[in-house]
Amino acid sequence: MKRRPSGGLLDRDRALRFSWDGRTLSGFAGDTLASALLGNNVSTVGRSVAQGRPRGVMSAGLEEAHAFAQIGEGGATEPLVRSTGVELYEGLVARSLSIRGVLSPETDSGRFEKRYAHADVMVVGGGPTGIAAALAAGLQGARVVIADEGPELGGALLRDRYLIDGRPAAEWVRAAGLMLAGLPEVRVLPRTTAFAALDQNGIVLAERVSQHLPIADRSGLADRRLWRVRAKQVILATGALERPLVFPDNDRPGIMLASAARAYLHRFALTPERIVVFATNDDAYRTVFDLHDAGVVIAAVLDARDEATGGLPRKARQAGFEIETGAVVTGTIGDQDGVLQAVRVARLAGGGERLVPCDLLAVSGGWDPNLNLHQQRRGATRWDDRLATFLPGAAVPMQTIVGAANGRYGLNDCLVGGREAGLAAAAALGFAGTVVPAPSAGDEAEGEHASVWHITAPDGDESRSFIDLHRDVTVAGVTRALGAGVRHVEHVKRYTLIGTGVEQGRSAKVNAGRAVAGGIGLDFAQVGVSSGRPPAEPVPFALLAARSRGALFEPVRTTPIHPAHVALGAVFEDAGQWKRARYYPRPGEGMSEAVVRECLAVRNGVALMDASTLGKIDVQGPDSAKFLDRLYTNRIGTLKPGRARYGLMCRLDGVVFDDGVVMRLEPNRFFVTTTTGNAGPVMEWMEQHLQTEWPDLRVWLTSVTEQWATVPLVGPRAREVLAPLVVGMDLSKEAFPFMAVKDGVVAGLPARVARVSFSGELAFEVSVAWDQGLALWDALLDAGSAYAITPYGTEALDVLRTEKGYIIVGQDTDATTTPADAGLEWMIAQDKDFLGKRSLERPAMQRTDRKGLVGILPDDPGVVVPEGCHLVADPNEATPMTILGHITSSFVSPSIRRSFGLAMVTGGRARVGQRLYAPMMNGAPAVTIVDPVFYDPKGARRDG
Amino acid sequence: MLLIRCPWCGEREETEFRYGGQAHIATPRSDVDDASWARFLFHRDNPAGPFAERWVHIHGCRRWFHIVRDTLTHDITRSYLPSESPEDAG
Amino acid sequence: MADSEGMAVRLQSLPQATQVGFRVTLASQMSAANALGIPALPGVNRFIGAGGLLVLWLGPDEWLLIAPDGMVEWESRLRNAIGADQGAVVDVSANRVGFELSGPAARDVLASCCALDLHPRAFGPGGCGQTLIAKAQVILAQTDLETYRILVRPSFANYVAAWLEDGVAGVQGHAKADL
Amino acid sequence: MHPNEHALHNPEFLWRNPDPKPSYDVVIVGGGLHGLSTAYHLARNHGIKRVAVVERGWLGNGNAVRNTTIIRSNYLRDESAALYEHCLKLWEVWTEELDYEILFSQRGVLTLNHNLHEVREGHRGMYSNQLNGVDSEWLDAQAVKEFCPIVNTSADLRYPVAGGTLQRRGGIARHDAVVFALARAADRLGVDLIQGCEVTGFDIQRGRVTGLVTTKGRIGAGKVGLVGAGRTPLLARMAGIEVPLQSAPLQALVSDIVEPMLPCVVSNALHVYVSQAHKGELVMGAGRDPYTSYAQRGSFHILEDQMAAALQVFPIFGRVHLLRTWAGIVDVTPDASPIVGITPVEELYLNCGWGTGGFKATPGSGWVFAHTIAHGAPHALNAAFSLDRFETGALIDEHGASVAVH
Repeated sequence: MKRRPSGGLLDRDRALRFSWDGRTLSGFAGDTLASALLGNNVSTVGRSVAQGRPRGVMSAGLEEAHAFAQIGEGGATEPLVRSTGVELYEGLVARSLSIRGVLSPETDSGRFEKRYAHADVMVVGGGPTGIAAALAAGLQGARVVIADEGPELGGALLRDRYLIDGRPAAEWVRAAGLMLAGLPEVRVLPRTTAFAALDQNGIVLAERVSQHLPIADRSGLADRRLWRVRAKQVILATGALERPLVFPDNDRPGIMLASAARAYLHRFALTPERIVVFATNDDAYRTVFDLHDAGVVIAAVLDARDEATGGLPRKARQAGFEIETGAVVTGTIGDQDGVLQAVRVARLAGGGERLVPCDLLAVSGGWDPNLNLHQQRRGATRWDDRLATFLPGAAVPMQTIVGAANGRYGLNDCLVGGREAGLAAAAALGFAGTVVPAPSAGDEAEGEHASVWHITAPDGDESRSFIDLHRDVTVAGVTRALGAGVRHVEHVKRYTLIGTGVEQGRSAKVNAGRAVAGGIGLDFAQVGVSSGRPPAEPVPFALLAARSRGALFEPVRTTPIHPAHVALGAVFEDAGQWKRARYYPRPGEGMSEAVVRECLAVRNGVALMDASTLGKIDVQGPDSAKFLDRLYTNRIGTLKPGRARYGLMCRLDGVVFDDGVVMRLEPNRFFVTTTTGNAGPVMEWMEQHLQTEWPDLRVWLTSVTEQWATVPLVGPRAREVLAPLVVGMDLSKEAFPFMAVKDGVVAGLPARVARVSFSGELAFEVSVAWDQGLALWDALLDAGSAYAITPYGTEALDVLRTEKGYIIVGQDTDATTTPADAGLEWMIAQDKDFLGKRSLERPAMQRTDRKGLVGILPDDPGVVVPEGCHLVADPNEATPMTILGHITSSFVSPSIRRSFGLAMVTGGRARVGQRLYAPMMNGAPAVTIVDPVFYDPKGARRDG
Repeated sequence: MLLIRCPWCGEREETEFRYGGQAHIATPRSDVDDASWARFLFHRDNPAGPFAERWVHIHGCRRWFHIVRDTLTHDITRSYLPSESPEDAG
Repeated sequence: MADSEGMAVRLQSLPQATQVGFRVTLASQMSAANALGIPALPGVNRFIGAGGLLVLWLGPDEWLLIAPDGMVEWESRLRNAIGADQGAVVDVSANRVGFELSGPAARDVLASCCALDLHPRAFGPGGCGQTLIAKAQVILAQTDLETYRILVRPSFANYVAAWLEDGVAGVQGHAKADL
Repeated sequence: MHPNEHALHNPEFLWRNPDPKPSYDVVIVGGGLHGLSTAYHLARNHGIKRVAVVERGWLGNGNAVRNTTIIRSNYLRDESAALYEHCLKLWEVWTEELDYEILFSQRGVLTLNHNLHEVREGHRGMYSNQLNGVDSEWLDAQAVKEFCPIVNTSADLRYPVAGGTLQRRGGIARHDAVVFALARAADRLGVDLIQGCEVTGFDIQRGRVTGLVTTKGRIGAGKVGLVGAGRTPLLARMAGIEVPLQSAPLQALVSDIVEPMLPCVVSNALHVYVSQAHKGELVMGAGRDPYTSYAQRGSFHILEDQMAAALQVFPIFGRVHLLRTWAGIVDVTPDASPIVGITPVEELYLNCGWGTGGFKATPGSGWVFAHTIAHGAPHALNAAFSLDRFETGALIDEHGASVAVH
């Protein structure tokens, strides 16, 4: 095509250079990549997927099936972008592409943003219908969002010559745009595509924020922005898409949709020299008028209908155009590059062909309402014979479909329909009363659309008659599928790959359905088309992730003592979202040395750790004890104020859910702890039962996990370290026995001190206000310096508790473990009910061959058998072997100076004394099953 | 992506809530037989159509409540308190 | 902490405050209000500021009192007013930290990470609610036309601040580009 | 391979489209992959000639078209490992047996672990697999990088890759080709594939099923196998059987076509489940929505979270386009393991509850179910997967191994 010296919606003062397959070309501001290529006489923009045939630009918009390019450079390289939607910018780098995109491993600095918005009325589509709707609703005072994929509002009015209220439509668009801009509650979003329709009128938009700007001007700006709109009412003014026709060699560069030819003329000032227009409906006649007026030779006007009696054909005849009704294109001729040179024309009724030379063939197979968003909500469609397309059935609740999207193609219908929809949507929300202008246009009487979609190949070879232009699927391909026995369009799709391209077969769907219907002699209305699913337009992964990258991806939760851990050189582990100190290596130490040192400090001296991540719940109310008795497997109600008890909880199915310490502060007030990972779930579990099962109980819960920072001070010297820091608190074992809890002052800080121990050693667990945690830590470290106080991490804790045979829920237990399996049958109260108790009575829970917790001692005391290893009786058995259990915790114990661990094995403690094997790829170390308490079995050390 | 009306806080995005399964399941006495207990633990209506279910506004007021949601369309027709029955809720 | 003075929006940390959470039955709500010196406890999605105190609705039987730092006596005052059988009172002063986001673009910043409808027709000064900023639960209260208070658990504070700062950067980037 | 090449492999003939006969020895309700596989194995392994599959929609309109096509057998529980390993062994011979290019490609399935707990569980699964005869090996972060260079193994990640377990025999197959292959094979063995035929009721005489009421009339049946995936509870209820299933949306998505670069990678902690199809598109599974639904769409935030997580592991995917998303209805049991076996109604059999993991089970599911129907009793491989386990409490809980159970 050639660029005309003037005209179009181009800024001729801004010439832009861009690169295409390494060649430097130029266009104007206002061009798309597609129009710029056409303006540079690049007619072949890629090769087809399967057959490698040359392909050109066939549309000016969403219908595009050929012109996909890879654009951008470095980390911003984006594969498979539709050239008809890419606005040209200075320095654009683009490459042709037919099959696969190539990704860049470089870092992408593009900023993809997300924004939430709320609207009374969301208008999708900024053509005449959408503008009229947004204006009507906006003038009533409703909060309106209107989005359109183009760089400016106008839609079809930008490509067609219409009059509104007797004036050029562009004037109305401009005036309406100004009015919309003046309404404070209206948000106009150009360059914005609505790509997903969610439940309850959630509409998701993709806005191209800076992609049209030269790279240098994008600094600080988002590349794209994801809008999550919640709308009370949705108006779908999404227009209609023009459909190609199927005939031999219908895929050449130079064959274009009829409306696209007008768009290239009016928006981009591009014209061919000789055009053939091949119509099946009245709208295509606009192409005849407009291109003729632009000086293009109208080589032929073919109309597949037997007669063309609508307003536009009549006008065309009056203007002297020769219209050949009942005439069709039966083939095309290309030059050595495959680019269109001439078309073969014949009468449908039969007779000879003639050749008509031309450099553009404009085709219109009719129009399909763009109903993707409607279909995403599973809105129904119905076949309409008169328009030969699918129209929407009933709209989904709180939505309206208007204008061309509803099969009302006339401009006046669009303006009236849009305005009425806008008023109705506003009125439904209580906005009414303002007088809203009622624009009008004179619609031509429209003739029926032809049902013709396919011109049979004169030579019977249907392998060049393309239905899906992107996927290279032909009539022959569909025929072959039907011959194989497939009937359903979804099977045809899968057999042929129709509709699976980047454009999701948008322009191919209806013709594919008709091919199937024709092939098996069914009514097309019953065959249907495959449904629309999100996204309506492809969107980059990065847009959906938006800002949830890097530091914003997930919270990093730390305790108030975290800076101290960092200063001590701690190695951290992730515990859910928390960072916990795993161990504190000193110079030259690896993990094992550090852990040994930390363990020995606990056993022989004094040590401290940060236990602030434990979940904490304040339980108050007269029924608190009754409530906790129903939750925990063991008895809580008998606990005396000032005392604490280890507690265990089951799920309803009897599986161990969580454990922790329950402290009774006052007769009607408890303080319970949970594991770090279950802080939220336990709180929810408690609230759920209070609210839904036992609303009669007077109990109130407050999550205080981050009200309290907790530091256990542990080891035989702990009492000595703590003593100088407390005021009026007798720390002796008589006055402050094991499992007692007292409120008081530690290091000048209001504190709660509990004598609970997860290591078997003397321990004072000190809790202070969260923001005072670091002060407490420093004070304890300071006070303990004379005793070589040692910070220890979760790894040492794991060794210490394993030495005592204490389980960690989720490590030594899994989703099948009952309290008895975990060796905690003593915690099951027989004289009360609790959540999960009934499940424990089921036959499978009572079997004696269930897995139970045991200790293991490897034969070789220097070998730590890895956690997760499975145990068998016969290491030489062929696979699949008879698995008896697995090792859940496994370490070297500095206290008993050998490797040891815990395991879950069938039969549990009945196997004590047995020798089992842990087969791995490189051997099968033997272990002996023992009682799971390895250290201080009598509990003699807990009082120091 | 549901928009759910919390009976207290009003309409909020689904991400603020947690699903709690079918509503109005009575906990049986603990002396029922294994079959009845299994039904309570594991069997839930799974209708294609209106379904009374529990949600909790976990990131809001933390209250449990019920809604009636059509599992075919995701349309939500009622939102009501646990103390109410699906019939008497407006 | 981004302190973007002079720009369309400003984010700052709030000083420490006494915070007391209380749950109270219908029977004792008037006593609680009396103790606080307000005519009634604030209703759904609202808060009341009076005499240096803020009282925020958190749920149908749950409120949060925010008082100047050090006024720990509010815990026992409220407990006495409510009565042990009619509710619970818990000192949660350390359980949340506060931010203030202010300026003409404050609502835009929140729209980048919070799905709540903050339009004056839907929210506005005196409004409060518990909601999400990105994946973190917060209490959000609008104190005047362009000012929001955000209360968050301390372990989520950095994360929430990062999201808000990122929202500020977005707003400022676009504002600069418009110049 | 060329992106369109496989379309050219499709054979000239797939299946007949017969009208239903008045009666069959066995009628399989549900023409998804498991139904087709069952019918195929009934005819092939057990010589039952008069078999029909009735399908309310079109063949394969179930898990077949809504999954990530990942095939692996590295399940934690012994019962599961045995069943899925049986499946994998069948996959390994199916291309030949079915005489159809189903593009089964053993490119490996890598399961990433991101913290100590996951590493422990990863090891547990690996050792269990090895003893069960399922290939599994441990890759540390460096080896992960070598196996799949586009994985981000930087320590700066919020949840850095600590390592992973690799099942080299795992891989993918082309889902549509499997539907065509099975349907053709069943058709060749005389199975009647009856599409557009919805079951509206059962004839049950004295506790024994004798036929079906369908939209194409009554069909007599000596035995009936229910393989209705997410619709099973509705079907079973017509026969008076309560099945503990919840039907929930499982979302998946496909990207545009990019150069090949990927084996199959799973990250449970991040809910990433990705493979690359033969054409070149990335196929990803997202998390399951928690609520009951038949709407065939899930919640958008699941996709957003999925993408954010995917870009943690694969930053190179940032500008790949999301082309199409969908949500299948998955039937999930309380223990995330299937139910395959007898029911309280005589000669009525049940195969359901594959949840998010059904595609990979296609061969073995049909194999054991056909055995169960033919013998009136389960095979040793599916004996544990009984309906009555929910009453006894003998669950086969796979949650322990896999958070996002696919």
